[in-house]
Amino acid sequence: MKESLREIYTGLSSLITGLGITLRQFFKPVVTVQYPHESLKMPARFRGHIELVRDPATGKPLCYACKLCEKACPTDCITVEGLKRDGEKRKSVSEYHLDFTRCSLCGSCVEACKSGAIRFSKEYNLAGTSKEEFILDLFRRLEREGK
Amino acid sequence: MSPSEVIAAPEGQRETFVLNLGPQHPATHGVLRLKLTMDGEFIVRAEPVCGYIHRMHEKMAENRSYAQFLPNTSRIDYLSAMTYTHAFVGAVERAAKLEVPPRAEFIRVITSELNRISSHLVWLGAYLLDLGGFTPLLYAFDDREKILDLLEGVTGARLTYCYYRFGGVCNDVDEAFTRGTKEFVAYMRPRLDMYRALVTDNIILRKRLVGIAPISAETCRKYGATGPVIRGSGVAYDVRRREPYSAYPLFDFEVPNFPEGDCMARYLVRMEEMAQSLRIIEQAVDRLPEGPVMATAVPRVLKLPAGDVAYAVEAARGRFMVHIVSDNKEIPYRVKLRTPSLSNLSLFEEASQGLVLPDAVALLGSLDLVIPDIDR
Amino acid sequence: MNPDSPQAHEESAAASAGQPGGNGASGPSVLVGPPALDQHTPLLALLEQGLASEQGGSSVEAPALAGKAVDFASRGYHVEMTVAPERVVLAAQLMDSSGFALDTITGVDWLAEGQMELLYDYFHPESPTRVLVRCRVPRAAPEAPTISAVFPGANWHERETHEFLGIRFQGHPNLTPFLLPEDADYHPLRKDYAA
Amino acid sequence: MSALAAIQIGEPLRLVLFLLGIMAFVGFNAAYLVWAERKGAGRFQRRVGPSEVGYAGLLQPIADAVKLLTKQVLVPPGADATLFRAAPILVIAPALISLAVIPFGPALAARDLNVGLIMIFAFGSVNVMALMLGGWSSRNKYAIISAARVVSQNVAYEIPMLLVVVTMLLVTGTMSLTKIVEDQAGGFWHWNLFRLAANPLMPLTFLTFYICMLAETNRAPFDMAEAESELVAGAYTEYAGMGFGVFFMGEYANILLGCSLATVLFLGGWQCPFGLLPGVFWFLVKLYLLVFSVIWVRWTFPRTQFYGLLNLSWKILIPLSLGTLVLSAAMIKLLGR
Repeated sequence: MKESLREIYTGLSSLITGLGITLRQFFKPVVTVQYPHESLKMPARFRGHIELVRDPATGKPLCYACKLCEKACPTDCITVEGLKRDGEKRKSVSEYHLDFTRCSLCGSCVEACKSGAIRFSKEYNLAGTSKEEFILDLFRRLEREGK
Repeated sequence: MSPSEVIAAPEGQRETFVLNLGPQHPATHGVLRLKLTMDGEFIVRAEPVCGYIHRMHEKMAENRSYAQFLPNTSRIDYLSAMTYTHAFVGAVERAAKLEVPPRAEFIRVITSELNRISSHLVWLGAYLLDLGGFTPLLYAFDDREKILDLLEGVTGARLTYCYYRFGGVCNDVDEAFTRGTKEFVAYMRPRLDMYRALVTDNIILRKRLVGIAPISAETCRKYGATGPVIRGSGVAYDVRRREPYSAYPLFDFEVPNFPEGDCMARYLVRMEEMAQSLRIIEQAVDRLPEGPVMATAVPRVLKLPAGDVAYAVEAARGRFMVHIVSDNKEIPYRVKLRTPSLSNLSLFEEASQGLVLPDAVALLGSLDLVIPDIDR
Repeated sequence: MNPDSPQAHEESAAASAGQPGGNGASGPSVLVGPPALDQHTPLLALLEQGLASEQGGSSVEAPALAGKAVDFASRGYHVEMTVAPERVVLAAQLMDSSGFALDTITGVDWLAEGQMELLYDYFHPESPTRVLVRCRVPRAAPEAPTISAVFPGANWHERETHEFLGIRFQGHPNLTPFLLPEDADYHPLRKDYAA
Repeated sequence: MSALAAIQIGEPLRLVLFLLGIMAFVGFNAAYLVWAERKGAGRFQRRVGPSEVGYAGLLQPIADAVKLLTKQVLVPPGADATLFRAAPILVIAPALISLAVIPFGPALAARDLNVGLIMIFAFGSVNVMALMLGGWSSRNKYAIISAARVVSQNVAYEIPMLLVVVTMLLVTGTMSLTKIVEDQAGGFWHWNLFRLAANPLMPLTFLTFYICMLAETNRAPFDMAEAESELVAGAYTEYAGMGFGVFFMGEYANILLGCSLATVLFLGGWQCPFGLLPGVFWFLVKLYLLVFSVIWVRWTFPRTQFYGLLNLSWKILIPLSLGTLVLSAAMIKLLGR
């Protein structure tokens, strides 16, 4: 009998402390970020989908279509086409497609790239209505950015 | 009728019906299906049906080079992705005899332990949700957010990190990370006391967990269950102590185990493990040595010597072992991923005999299953 | 860094601690002391003597077992034993009686040699010893006795190995596909499996 | 107050007006208690709760109501259509009828029956049968398990609640709720909660009543019927659209009924704590404090295990309420009213 009475007592006191804790939380400020109105700044090393890097001097993409990234990618997401424009020593990129539906953001391509021509972008809200929208054309995107 | 009478009742007498718990069910936390043969609300026989999220990682491993399989390892058990990559990277280093610099080993221990705490916090929230308490989930996820921000600052990812490389880690840890980790340890300790007051000592929770679904150490051994499940049955089996790897022998931490083997014991093991992980992180951050984070002589094309190599780590759910059979080519011949959730779930059929539905849900939650971990 | 010297491990806090598989084991070892290389003779002797004594009675003249100690630092297990398919259940019973737990069953398809191999990994909850039992079966009709009677945990491992490689386990209570759909009759992990 | 009492409208019109007022009160409350619960749950969990629809989410309940109205009510195949449709109505009807007897203010009881207390509990048991009907008629295994649970849970908690009510009958001497509130006039020390002379264990009796009220309405730690993590949505699994909406309103109407009954019986209905100007305001303040405590309890505790729930009632609450009944009978016999 004494045992069950003590158990009832400890039980009730544990309920009361539980209520006390949630009440204290009730009056504390909100911790959540109200997303559409406020949004967080992504850290420096954040891994969004990759993007081409522009050569600061000439303004053209650094990539010369050596296809190292294409070979390094585990899921074959990258297809690169390059052509040798006259008046230039090396090839330069003309087509750069990234199939973001299969990319696992592992960074093997960025590491494999010798000339630092691709890096992670800070994009994270990528809503789309069809799968084709996620076959990203990075070359076109770089040009559009250029404008 | 008490549980034992349910099982004892002769076959003919019971009118049973089959209830499908899953694959679409809040209590299974993933696409696991439990075919429960029930008599009223007692479970006569439970048969887990798996395979709904089977992606065949082992076949993928057989047509990818070692470096290309790295992203897969963090997608087997996405809640303790760091430890799973640690196992695969460790196996390759063990076979190729790569020397990992001490700073990289310390960083691996810190990030693995942070990952373990974040995995236990997800378990705590989801388990309380199974038992009907909604609020602790939000508090646990609030704490976990701090860990994810820390790891995101260093690795760039929040869940499936691709941070370890053969021979070290891909980029170094900055001062903000070490300071942030120290702040997190100081912040988390009082939070653990808050969870003890709000949840562990709560009489309703104790009535839900104490003495429910006891599992003996012998059953754990027979089914190969490891991690908090076997530590909840009194066996202090921890891969970090049994097969020491990385820099774990340099840190002192206890392996919590409780003899009762019921849901409460497994719950207390995980809560205590979070405190132990905090101790490890604290020691590791204090003694973080200087130096490179990447081994120098890592061959560009990695070929493992022919034969077998096995490497086991203590993941959040238990012993994760990678067994690579290689035939001296850059693509492995066969990779076996021994996942803890598969063995932990295999004892569910025996442990849930005669339980009531709410207790079966409590048992399922106490096993802390990640379904892709079972199906691979 | 000599992998066998455990004490090099303890006092060198800042030294290269990255020796994977260093053996500073502190668990109470039921069977074998810290797994330095030569420590395994007692386990090996026990297993060989146990298996050999059975073999005397069995009619089939199976090749005797070939057990050998292995360097943990480079392989990840301490003792390796090659056993004939009929000995698998016996080996499992020996492992069970010495307190081991079944880690996993790996099936490997050696297409070139026309054989399939079964790897039984064992770990021990109390002692740091790790044992690997190998068993070769012909590729044409891969058959092996089930050990789910000894280790109920093996039930699912065997179902998985059966559906991935087609190795039939005699006496298995329910050899239906475990991860693949119920009506799957293909074996994906076979080397000659056309996707 | 006196102005209102002065208007002498014909009896039937007054009753109809009051009933319409109560239905409006329940309708408004059912909608905005949902909003209060979601906002309260948010604040307990350090998040905001609905804040997009209208200022601070005030239009959220209306949005929910419109959504539920536009959804089609599907009757599962092979289900008993008439019972399936009747169940939600039978959940909300008893609550509405019982609220007619609750004295919201000095002259604000729709119909002041002198058997008000018994009438409330007479209709209270219809609620159990309605949930069981809903569960059984939707031909869904989860719903049937939940229906079985609802019956045993409500039966287990009906008894201690009635014992407490009988104790209160002894203490107050009357069953008409208005009279019960009237003789709690004066400061809060006149409330039945503090009338220790008649029943020294009065706070315990109030606690028992509160626990039984929670269990009767399948709320908080006792929500075995709608245990979302085991039974998906329990008895409401197969209900969509307005069927689910009416069940939901029924649940909140029952909470309103339970809390207002507790206010009337223990906390002196519309009496002001300091004996100044009694009125509807005080009744609503006490009512919403109790409703807040129901929300507070729900978002703090996990769910009890089914056997724990029944043990709590049969082994603790019933002996306790029987004890207080005998004790208060003895006290009244010895000390007189």
